[in-house]
Amino acid sequence: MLPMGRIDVMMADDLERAFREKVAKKFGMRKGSMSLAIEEAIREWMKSEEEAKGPEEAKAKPPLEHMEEVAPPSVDFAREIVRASGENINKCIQCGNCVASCPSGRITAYNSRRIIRKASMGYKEEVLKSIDLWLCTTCYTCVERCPRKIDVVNAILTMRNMAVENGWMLEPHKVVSTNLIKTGHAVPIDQATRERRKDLGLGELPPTVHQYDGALFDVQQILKETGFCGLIERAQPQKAASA
Amino acid sequence: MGREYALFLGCLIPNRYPGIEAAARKVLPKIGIGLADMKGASCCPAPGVVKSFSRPAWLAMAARNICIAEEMGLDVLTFCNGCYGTLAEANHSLRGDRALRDLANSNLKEIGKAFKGSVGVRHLAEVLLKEVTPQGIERAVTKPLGLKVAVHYGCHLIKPRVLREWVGSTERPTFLDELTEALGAESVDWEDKMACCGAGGGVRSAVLDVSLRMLNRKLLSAKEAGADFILNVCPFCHLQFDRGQVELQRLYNLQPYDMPVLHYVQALGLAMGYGPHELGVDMNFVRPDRILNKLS
Amino acid sequence: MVDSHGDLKIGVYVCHCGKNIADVVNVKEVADFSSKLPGVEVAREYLHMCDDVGQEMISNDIRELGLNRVVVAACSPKVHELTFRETLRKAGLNPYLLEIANIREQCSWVHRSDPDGATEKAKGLVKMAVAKARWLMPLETKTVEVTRSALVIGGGIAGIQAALDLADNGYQVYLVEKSPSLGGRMGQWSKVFPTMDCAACILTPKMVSVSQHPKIELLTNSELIEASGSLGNFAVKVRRRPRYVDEDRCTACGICAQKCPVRVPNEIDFGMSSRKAIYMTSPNAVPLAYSIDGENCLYLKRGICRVCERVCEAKAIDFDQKEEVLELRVGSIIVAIGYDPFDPTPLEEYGFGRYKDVITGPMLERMTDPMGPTGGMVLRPSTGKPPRKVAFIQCVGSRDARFNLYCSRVCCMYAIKDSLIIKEQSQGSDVSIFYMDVRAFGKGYEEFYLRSQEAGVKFIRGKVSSIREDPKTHELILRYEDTLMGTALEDSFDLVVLSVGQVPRADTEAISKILGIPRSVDGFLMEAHPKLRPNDAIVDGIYLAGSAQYPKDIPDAVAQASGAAARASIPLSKGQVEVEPLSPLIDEDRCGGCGICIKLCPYGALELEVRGDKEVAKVDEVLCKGCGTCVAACPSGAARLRMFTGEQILSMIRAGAG
Amino acid sequence: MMEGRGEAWFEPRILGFLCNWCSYAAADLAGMSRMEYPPNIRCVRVMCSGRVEPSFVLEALKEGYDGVLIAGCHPPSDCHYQSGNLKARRRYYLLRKLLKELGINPDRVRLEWASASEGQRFAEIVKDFTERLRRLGPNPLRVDRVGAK
Repeated sequence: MLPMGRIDVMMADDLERAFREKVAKKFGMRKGSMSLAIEEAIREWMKSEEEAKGPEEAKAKPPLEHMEEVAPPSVDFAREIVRASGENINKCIQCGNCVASCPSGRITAYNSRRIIRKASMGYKEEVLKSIDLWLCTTCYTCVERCPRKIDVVNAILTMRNMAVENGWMLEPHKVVSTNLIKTGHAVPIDQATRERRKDLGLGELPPTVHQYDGALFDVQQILKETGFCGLIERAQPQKAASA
Repeated sequence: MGREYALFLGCLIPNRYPGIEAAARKVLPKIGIGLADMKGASCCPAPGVVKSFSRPAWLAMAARNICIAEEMGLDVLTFCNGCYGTLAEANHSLRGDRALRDLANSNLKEIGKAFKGSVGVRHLAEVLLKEVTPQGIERAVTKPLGLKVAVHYGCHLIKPRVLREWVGSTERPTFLDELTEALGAESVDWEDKMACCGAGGGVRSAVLDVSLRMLNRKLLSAKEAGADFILNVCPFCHLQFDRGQVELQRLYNLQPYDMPVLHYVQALGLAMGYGPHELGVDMNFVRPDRILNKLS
Repeated sequence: MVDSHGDLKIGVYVCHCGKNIADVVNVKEVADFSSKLPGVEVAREYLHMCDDVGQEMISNDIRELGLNRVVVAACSPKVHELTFRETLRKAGLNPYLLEIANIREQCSWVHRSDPDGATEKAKGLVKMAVAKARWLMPLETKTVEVTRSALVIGGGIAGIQAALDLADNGYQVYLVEKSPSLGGRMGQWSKVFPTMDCAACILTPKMVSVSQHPKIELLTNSELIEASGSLGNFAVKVRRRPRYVDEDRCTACGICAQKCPVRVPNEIDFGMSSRKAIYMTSPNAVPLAYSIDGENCLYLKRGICRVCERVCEAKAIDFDQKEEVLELRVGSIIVAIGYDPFDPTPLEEYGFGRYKDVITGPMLERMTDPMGPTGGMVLRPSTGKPPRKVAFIQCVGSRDARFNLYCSRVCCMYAIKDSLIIKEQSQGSDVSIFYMDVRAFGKGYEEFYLRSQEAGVKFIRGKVSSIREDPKTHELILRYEDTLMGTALEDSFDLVVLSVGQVPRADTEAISKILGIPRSVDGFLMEAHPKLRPNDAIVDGIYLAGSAQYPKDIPDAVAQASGAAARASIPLSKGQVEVEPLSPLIDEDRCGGCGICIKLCPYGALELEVRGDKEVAKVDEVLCKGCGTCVAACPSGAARLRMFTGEQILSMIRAGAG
Repeated sequence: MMEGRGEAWFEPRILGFLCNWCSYAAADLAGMSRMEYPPNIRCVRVMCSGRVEPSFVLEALKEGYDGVLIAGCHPPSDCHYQSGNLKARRRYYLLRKLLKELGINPDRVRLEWASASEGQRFAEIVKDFTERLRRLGPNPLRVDRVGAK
């Protein structure tokens, strides 16, 4: 069918002249050359507008995957996960039950099935560096429903351990961990709560490590002993981008 | 009558929602649950974060906490799902796996402790269900609530199924509804009842917007079901429901849900005639006025 | 004693079994070691002892070297013991002078990562076998006359086929069926894949053939309660529950059912319809006669009513019928007890039982039957109207480690068939099949799959994670991931069909206990060998047919039934079977007549008999099954189990220790 | 006097009595399924666990085996001969008492059930028994064999 759209435009004379010359050079002095070129110009413009749009709209589009950027698979990666977690992820039949059960996957592009797949195929960096690894809320719904009885959460936690070991950790997590090392509580007391405790007739500090310095020392001892302190120190905090 | 437990507080109850602690200390002894403080206990440690970073550290810290209860000769009682998840699993692994136990004990040796495996770990919901029983709670209630309640179980209370035989069904559990109805309240059916609140697994701390979007669905669904408040048995879910409403409003410019949030011990306190202030109910971000007005 | 050490000539034959043994065990070393054992005349190793060359090697040595004992170190005696006994017999040596050392199943296959350990163990096993061989005695098998009749348990398509084949071969067959009619599961289905012919049209003629066959005695309302004996001569007891209707008089006019006041859920329709307490399972029932269900009949339960008796013009109602126990003697037994559909209630995430419009495949099957609860129309149970959008969920209870790990093999095809039926009934309907893998393995099956794709049935690769019902519209909302698109989705349907698989029938365990035939891990009856003896149960003389062994579709069930019938007819046509000399010998001089053995024997095969001035134990060789419990308990050592004597076992113990 | 814990690493030698119908079939199935277990066991096939005389076990211990496994069909009713397994069980308990009196650790003798479909279970039993015997140390009736391997 012949295109029927029509736009009449007024424009600066010099632009018109330069444009006509360019068109003649490229398409020849035939009928329809101008339309062809103008249409192309409009399309280009539309595309650039599209790309310049806000992040909200851009997010709706699936991310482009550039396979050439993916590091080559490592045969040891899956084996290491199986060893460390005791969870044989190679049993996965890729049914997608976990994804459909996932509260996180319901609102983001997070896809546990794909993580398991990539892991068992050995794409170590892609898995361990991905923000996706940190979108699991450990709700265990997928674990209860998996037809292969794979403890997906256990596998993911193992991969998270491996990520942190490689120094890949999200910034807010480093903060929580530092709190823990300093105070023995992942969420230590704050001034407002001290006041509320008094108001409620509770002691200003709870009878936890907050009250007992010796106990706090013990906890710190354990965190040192198990290598936790060093681990957190070494970790390069990654900015927690939104998913 | 009654039985004493080693009270494990964790972080959020004493350090953010002391009302839950106050309510528990007032209410539980009245229904036969004695509480003894676990002096010097620490973070459980949190299953979503610490266990995600280093399993050995997670296990050793949990072992230390359990050791405190072992020294007291009492079973651990917690009313935080996260603490329950951590301590129950750690206790089970340490009891069953010699290599893990040896590893944890080698870490504990420095501080003069050793895991023996002599105590159990119980969640308050289990104790209420099995020892106090819904009938027992009904007897203790003096002011039946008469409200519509959206009951939220929370994931780590019921899943994974292993180690939690007492739970029964993980898809459609009923025990917390029974315990809630024993307060003279009506447990409403809500579409997203069994969904995760969105806080766990370190998601809330790292990717707040994702966490809040999960929460939003739950709040919407509770509102649609006509619930007067959301009831939980976990301070982390509690925090997510309570503070999350304010954050949602701020981040996404949403109309306030104005959905009050109560931990079971607080709701139990109200039903037993305690005042909202002594239970810390008014210390939430979301004002409880809506339910208090209905109650009076 | 037979151990005539002086002139013992033992031949030891170590098998490579291709690479199965030789890859792990150093067979040469084992053979060298064997050749130095006392009494060993020759020791050889060879690629496949069981092939012609290998057997020839053994017979030659027997003839030329005068061997009088043979030890074969190879696979399990369960595989080739009979083969090598035959080799011995043909070479003129008593077949019981053979001992097998199991160096494959119990050595090379289980110690692959420890070749040295495996080689040491193989040497030990051979040494033990040689030690036992020294004490072997020549034994004679006894031949026993066979009862030339067979028992077939189960009147479904497999049982029907097996019974007809045996009867056509000329043998008397007793066909035992628990329900009042033949037909089984196939009798419940409407159309069958991939041909889409009506099940009744092809099944009914076979049912009628059974009832008219002069060689088949059909026992409906009956079940097996006891069995004893062995290959060639089984004695079984069958309990026949009363039908309370005289089969010969009943004209199947149906007036009784019209008048019967008791309505109960109809199990044939999985409770989707009701039936009366006097009923026929189908208008095609065989025998074509009504039957009274004693559990629900008012007269039988409470002594009132008898309406059926009053209205029956043929005077066929007979409340005086009593339960009877029939004792039958048969030469072989075929077990064709079939399967049950998986009950999806435990998959709470699918809400079966809670949501009316979530049904199972077999329930849908009943709907498509013109004689079924909806007259052949697929309807939403909640509204009684045709569905517009239907989802099939595959692998419900199958390929799911939480329930049954195995694939049920029929669900893909029946879902495809039903999807086509729905498409035919309502052109505009939207049908989706949620699958993990489509398994269309049979003849014409892939073509059938293609047909449904062409008809517009949507195949979505993803396991549905949960179903919830919209409280207002009662639509069912499915959550799933389309794994081929990688997207988590929600969609609503007005009918959801759970493609449930096959599970062992509820009474499988009971039958397995009565017959002494084991079950596999999946609960189905176990075959003697998964590849080479798929029709045989582990006990000789008992054969398996149909889904009692493993999920099967109709062609496979029929093929296996014919196979089982062929297997079962072997002893019947031979007319005689050899009985292994398993029973104990009693040394009458030693026997003190204490009678301990008599109390222990589970078969009552021992009794005291007067011999001169004392009593001694005597064995009834027909009743004895050779367990040896009496031998183990005999305080005077008078009882000796011919193939497992104390000397034999003790010599093995000592040989293995050194 | 009861024996003490073995110090030196050693490979225990185990004698197994397997009934033809269940446990021998289980052992064969373990092979067909290519499961692995340590090669420390040598098995003797008998028709029924009820055939095993206590004197066989005593003889085995005297001959220097470090442990004896008797395996039959699951009680109560899996036995191919109806109740041979129950008789084996009765004898086993008496035998344990006797061993205790003789100063031999009764844990050197083990009674287990494995059905024809439980290849995995059979492999686990052998693994576990080997491990336990390794911890228990060599049979004191034949200590001279310690470290022979």
